[in-house]
Amino acid sequence: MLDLMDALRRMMTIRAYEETLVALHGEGRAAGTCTAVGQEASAVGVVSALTPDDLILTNHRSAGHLIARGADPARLMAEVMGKRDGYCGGMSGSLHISAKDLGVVLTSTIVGGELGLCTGVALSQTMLKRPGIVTCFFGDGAAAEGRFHESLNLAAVWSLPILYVCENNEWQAFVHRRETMLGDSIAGRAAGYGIEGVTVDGNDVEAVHAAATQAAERIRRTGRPVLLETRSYRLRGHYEPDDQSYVDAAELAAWKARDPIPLLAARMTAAGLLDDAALGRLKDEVAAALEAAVGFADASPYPDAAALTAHVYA
Amino acid sequence: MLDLMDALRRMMTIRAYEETLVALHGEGRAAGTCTAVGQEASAVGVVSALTPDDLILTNHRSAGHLIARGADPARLMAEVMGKRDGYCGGMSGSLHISAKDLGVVLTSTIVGGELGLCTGVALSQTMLKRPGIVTCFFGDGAAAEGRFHESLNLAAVWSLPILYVCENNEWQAFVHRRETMLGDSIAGRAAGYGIEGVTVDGNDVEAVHAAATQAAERIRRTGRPVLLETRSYRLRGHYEPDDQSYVDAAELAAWKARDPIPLLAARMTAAGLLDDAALGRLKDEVAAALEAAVGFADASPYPDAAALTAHVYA
Amino acid sequence: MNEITARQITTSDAIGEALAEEMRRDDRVLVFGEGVATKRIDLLAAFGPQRVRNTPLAEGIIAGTAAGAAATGLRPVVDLLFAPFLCYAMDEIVNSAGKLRTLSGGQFAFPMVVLAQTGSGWGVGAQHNHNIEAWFVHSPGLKVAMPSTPADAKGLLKAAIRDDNPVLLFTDLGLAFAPGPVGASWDEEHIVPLGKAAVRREGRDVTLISYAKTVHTCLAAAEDLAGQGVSAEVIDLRSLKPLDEAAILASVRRTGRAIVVHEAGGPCGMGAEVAAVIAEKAFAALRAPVIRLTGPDAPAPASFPLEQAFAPNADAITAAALRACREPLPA
Amino acid sequence: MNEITARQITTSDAIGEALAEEMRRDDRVLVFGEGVATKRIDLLAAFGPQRVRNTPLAEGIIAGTAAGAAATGLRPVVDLLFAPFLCYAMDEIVNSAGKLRTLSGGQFAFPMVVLAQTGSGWGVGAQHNHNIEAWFVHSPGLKVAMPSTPADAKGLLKAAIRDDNPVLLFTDLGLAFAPGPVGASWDEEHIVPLGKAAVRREGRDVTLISYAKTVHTCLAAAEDLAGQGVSAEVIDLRSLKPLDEAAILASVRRTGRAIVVHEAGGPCGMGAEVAAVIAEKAFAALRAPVIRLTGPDAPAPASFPLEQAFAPNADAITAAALRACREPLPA
Ligand SMILES: Cc1ncc(C[n+]2csc(CCOP(=O)(O)OP(=O)(O)O)c2C)c(N)n1
Ligand SMILES: Cc1ncc(C[n+]2csc(CCOP(=O)(O)OP(=O)(O)O)c2C)c(N)n1
Ligand SMILES: [Mg+2]
Ligand SMILES: [Mg+2]
Repeated sequence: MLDLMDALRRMMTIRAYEETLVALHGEGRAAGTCTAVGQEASAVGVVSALTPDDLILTNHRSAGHLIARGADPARLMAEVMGKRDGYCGGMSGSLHISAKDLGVVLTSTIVGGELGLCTGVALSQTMLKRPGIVTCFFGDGAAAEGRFHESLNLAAVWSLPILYVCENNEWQAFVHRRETMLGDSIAGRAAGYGIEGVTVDGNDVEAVHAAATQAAERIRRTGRPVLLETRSYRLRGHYEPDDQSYVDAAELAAWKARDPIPLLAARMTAAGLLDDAALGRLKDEVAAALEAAVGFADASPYPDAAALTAHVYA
Repeated sequence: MLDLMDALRRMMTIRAYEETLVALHGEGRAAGTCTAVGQEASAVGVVSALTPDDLILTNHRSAGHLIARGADPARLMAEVMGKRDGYCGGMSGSLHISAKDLGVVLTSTIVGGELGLCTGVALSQTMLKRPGIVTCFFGDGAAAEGRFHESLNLAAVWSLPILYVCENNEWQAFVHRRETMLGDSIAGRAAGYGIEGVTVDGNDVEAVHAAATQAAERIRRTGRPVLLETRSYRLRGHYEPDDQSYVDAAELAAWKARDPIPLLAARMTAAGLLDDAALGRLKDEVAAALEAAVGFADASPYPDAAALTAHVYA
Repeated sequence: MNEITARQITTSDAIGEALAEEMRRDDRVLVFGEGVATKRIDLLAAFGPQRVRNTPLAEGIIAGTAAGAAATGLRPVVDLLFAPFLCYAMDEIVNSAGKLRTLSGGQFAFPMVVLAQTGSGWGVGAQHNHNIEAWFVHSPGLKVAMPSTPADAKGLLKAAIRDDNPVLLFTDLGLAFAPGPVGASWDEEHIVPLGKAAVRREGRDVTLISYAKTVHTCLAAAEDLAGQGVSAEVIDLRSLKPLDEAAILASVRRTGRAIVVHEAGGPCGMGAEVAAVIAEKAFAALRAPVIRLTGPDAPAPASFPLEQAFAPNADAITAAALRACREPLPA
Repeated sequence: MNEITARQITTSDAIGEALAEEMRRDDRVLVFGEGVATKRIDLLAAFGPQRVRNTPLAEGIIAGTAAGAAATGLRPVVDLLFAPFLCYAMDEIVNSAGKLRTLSGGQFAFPMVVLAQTGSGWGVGAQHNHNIEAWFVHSPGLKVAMPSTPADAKGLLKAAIRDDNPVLLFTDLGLAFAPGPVGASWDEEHIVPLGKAAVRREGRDVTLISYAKTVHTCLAAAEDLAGQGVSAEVIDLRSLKPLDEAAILASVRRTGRAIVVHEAGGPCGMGAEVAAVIAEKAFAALRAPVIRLTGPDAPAPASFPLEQAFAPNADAITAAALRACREPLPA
């Protein structure tokens, strides 16, 4: 069962974290980043369905996955600013943040990179007899790269325990998904590899959690991969700044009306699990945490020049 | 309607050509080549369904496609021997034979190469308002490369007139197709791209011709791609020499029993279109043509050293 | 071209102008890539959705489609965005466009252009910023250029589009939005031929050889050096393949000293090639070791101060030039 | 190792032995690729289908799977067959295995080996034969080796498997089935460290520097030269990255003359790197231009006589060495 209050807190934290980064960027205090505003339910719904043993691969749009997994916004922000206290010691910046301690491994900003790497991670899990499945987050655009095909086919024929999560947010940078494929289903391609494909409303955190839980359970039981497609929408631009001049206003408005955070809050209120006072307190807690995070990141030093070549070879 | 006598002659010519190369290789007179013995019906059935305006892309196992299209075995053999009178002036050898005059273009021996190039050829056909569709021959192994996915998806969304012909011969060099995918259908993957997929008995030249004719007609009408899978079997090794020690004897025997050439000859005999005398004459004609081809290839000079760098830049 | 009265435009605009002019001149020219039709909306308006296309997110098939189209009558330009993404398109660029002409005995030509950005300046890190131009210089059948000014970006792209061979045009992220003088936009004949270097500053004592961003660093160093009584010549290669060996050798034979500078890593980089050409063909004129100053052989960092420290700076170039002038050197 | 009593085995066998020995030593070592389990049936029998695997025909995911597995506890060896096929795996090798350690601040290591064959000798043409080792030397975080003997192939592969970094081991098609002396097969400690060159022949007047097939061509030329009174030293680099600069410089500082020879194309090739190192760090000792002899900057031909003419031959090396000895040269 999904802890709704916890889910709401995480979703609000993700939102606040990304909006804080946008603000910092506006002030010239942080580099531009790729936000997943509007997609928080997908990240929290999937990650909340995983166990601590499970591993996660993500991509350039990773903040939701990391925070849902318990990443500290302060260390994330420090990383985005290229500071020494970031999860990668400032060597990643915003685009390829791995946090091995949290089980978030091999983050690549090459679209499709995560798909090419997750099979090897899953192979290690099976051959080294480790518990834990592998979750690979990627976008609808990544599903057009050849690696999608190669990865799903290998995972199917080698029977690798991978939960493929295609976060279909209708956009691939500045290109609408409709321009890149016929039809609307990416999950539908799973059948071609002899594996199961599932589609879920990516803005309904409970629905995502349920679908991911079921898929993960099936993967643990069968050792076989599953492709889960979460349908959602990128409410902000590809990266900051982006005026979204190329976005259809009506489509954007329709999706804004289905913003997953108010959706969950309203549902909890209706169920008597939340009232304005509690929501207010939550907002304040989150805001305070983010303020602290900014302070931490600002205070963190930059890596020294030796870091340039410190990690090239093991 | 397929001219059965012409089809039989072409299939026998392909077989004789490849067996002649095998013999020459045995005598150390030609380099090892990839033969398509047992797959002649697929090549002749498809190519006989095309018009002179149509273009063809093929791969390392190309002799059938080339001879079906009317290539001169003598010039092919000269090319395999690296001689100046070959279709590529001896610069290809056996693995990447293009014959632009015949509409066989951009042959690549990189498995998947043909899939990556055919979309551009089809784009030229449409944008330059040329008649003629593009046929792209590739193997079951190539269907595992990412380019398969990228190519079919782009052809679907850009509506490119491509007849994709997957010649599924159950082998990918030294790996059986079963080791490389779940299930048995490559054509089944077409649905994932929103295009039509068709499977046909690749050892029945009439069935292949009918399926290819229907597919080509549909492509000309709709401008949309079709994926045709011809099911057949590689009766010889991956290349010469290859003792096939890794091949299941029963499986090989079963397919040998369905050798497309005797199959067609028997059908024609039953229909009163062929008798032993006629078959004998055909054999003699083909044998004579091949003997002449060997003489031609042997007599052809090697390119001179200047050819090394003559065509690097246009 | 009169630099005083010339318009000031950015490299990004210069590329747009080159595309527009060449597409107007030749119907066979088309451009496609991930977001090209969204970002170059002016081109879309002018030439329509057939000739200005967005694509699915798949670099391999983008490059392959370009190669296939080029060999059969079109003259495609593809934007692969950032240089590291070319890793997904190497087969199409190297094995197909670079080799199938020779393998077919000359039956096909590949008049296509691949655009990509790279270099420090945006803090995007090593998967967006990796100067791999040397890979393509090492590959047969390709041409490679990397401009240091908007005018050269425009002129080289126009030359590349008119060339019958596959050309890779890399532009420097750090220079993308720096304005520079460019001739009248209707000047369709503003062509910078592939294979011709430019002497950016004349000098007698030492030759500084570079391309892209670090040309400007060399010019700054040359200024410092002038103040210290050393006259430095600065050569901007512009084309990496074909390489203007004549320009390099003519200068080094006069100065007797050469320093090669670039942001790309050292091993088997462009600096190695230039140094080797000099060591073989201008040896008798050399009065000092040929010095290479390159980016570290390490993935490019995202962190601001590290990225600033990545490419060779003017002080390092000045110091190297002064060392070279303290001839003869001990082994 | 006593070359007289040593076993004679081929490079292909030597690789099989190295794999078997290292798989026996370390459970984490596994090998996969297109046909590996079919062709290395002895390994399959000894180590089973989990550790010896055939794969679907997809180089990208093969290399990516290796990188992902390497970062999480396994030590994979993948056979990508022929060097040009690496064009489908560049992202996984360069952007992932080469960079993700640095990008993650050292959280991951990539103990993996990529095997591939290349070079003239089989008449397979430019899509199977393309010496691209320089691309990987130019890429950060990778190591590269290319042996000239079965003994080095075995020793370098064992060292590569034990190394915690991604190593590309290229073997020369022309040498695949040439037998050579290799120590006892139970000699598990037959390791050839990455980064150490070998002096194949000592000499005073000129240094011939090469790797892979052309090392043997250099030895033949050295023999000719001896007959003409010129004493040539022959250095086999073996490792291209890390490069044994010390060995190169020590020799050239003695002989004062260097000729770099390889089959790969010239521009930005390994010869450029070696020549640049010499021109910068042994300049004072140089008594002649550093000469490069390489394969043509052209796709490798399939036709027998053309392929024979592709790689530099002994006569060309001898002639270049004699030229170098006729010092001092005019510019
Ligand atoms: C191989 C590659 N091509 C292009 C890019 C540039 N790029 C970064 S994100 C992006 C869009 C990705 O779309 P999608 O996969 O749907 O993920 P989303 O950003 O929508 O989450 C693009 C084109 C890249 N990083 N890598
Ligand atoms: C990218 C690439 N990988 C591997 C090879 C080596 N190779 C040549 S043919 C072949 C098998 C191809 O199988 P398939 O696609 O089924 O075609 P078939 O040979 O069966 O006709 C392989 C692995 C290659 N030429 N190119
Ligand atoms: Mg998306
Ligand atoms: Mg096959």
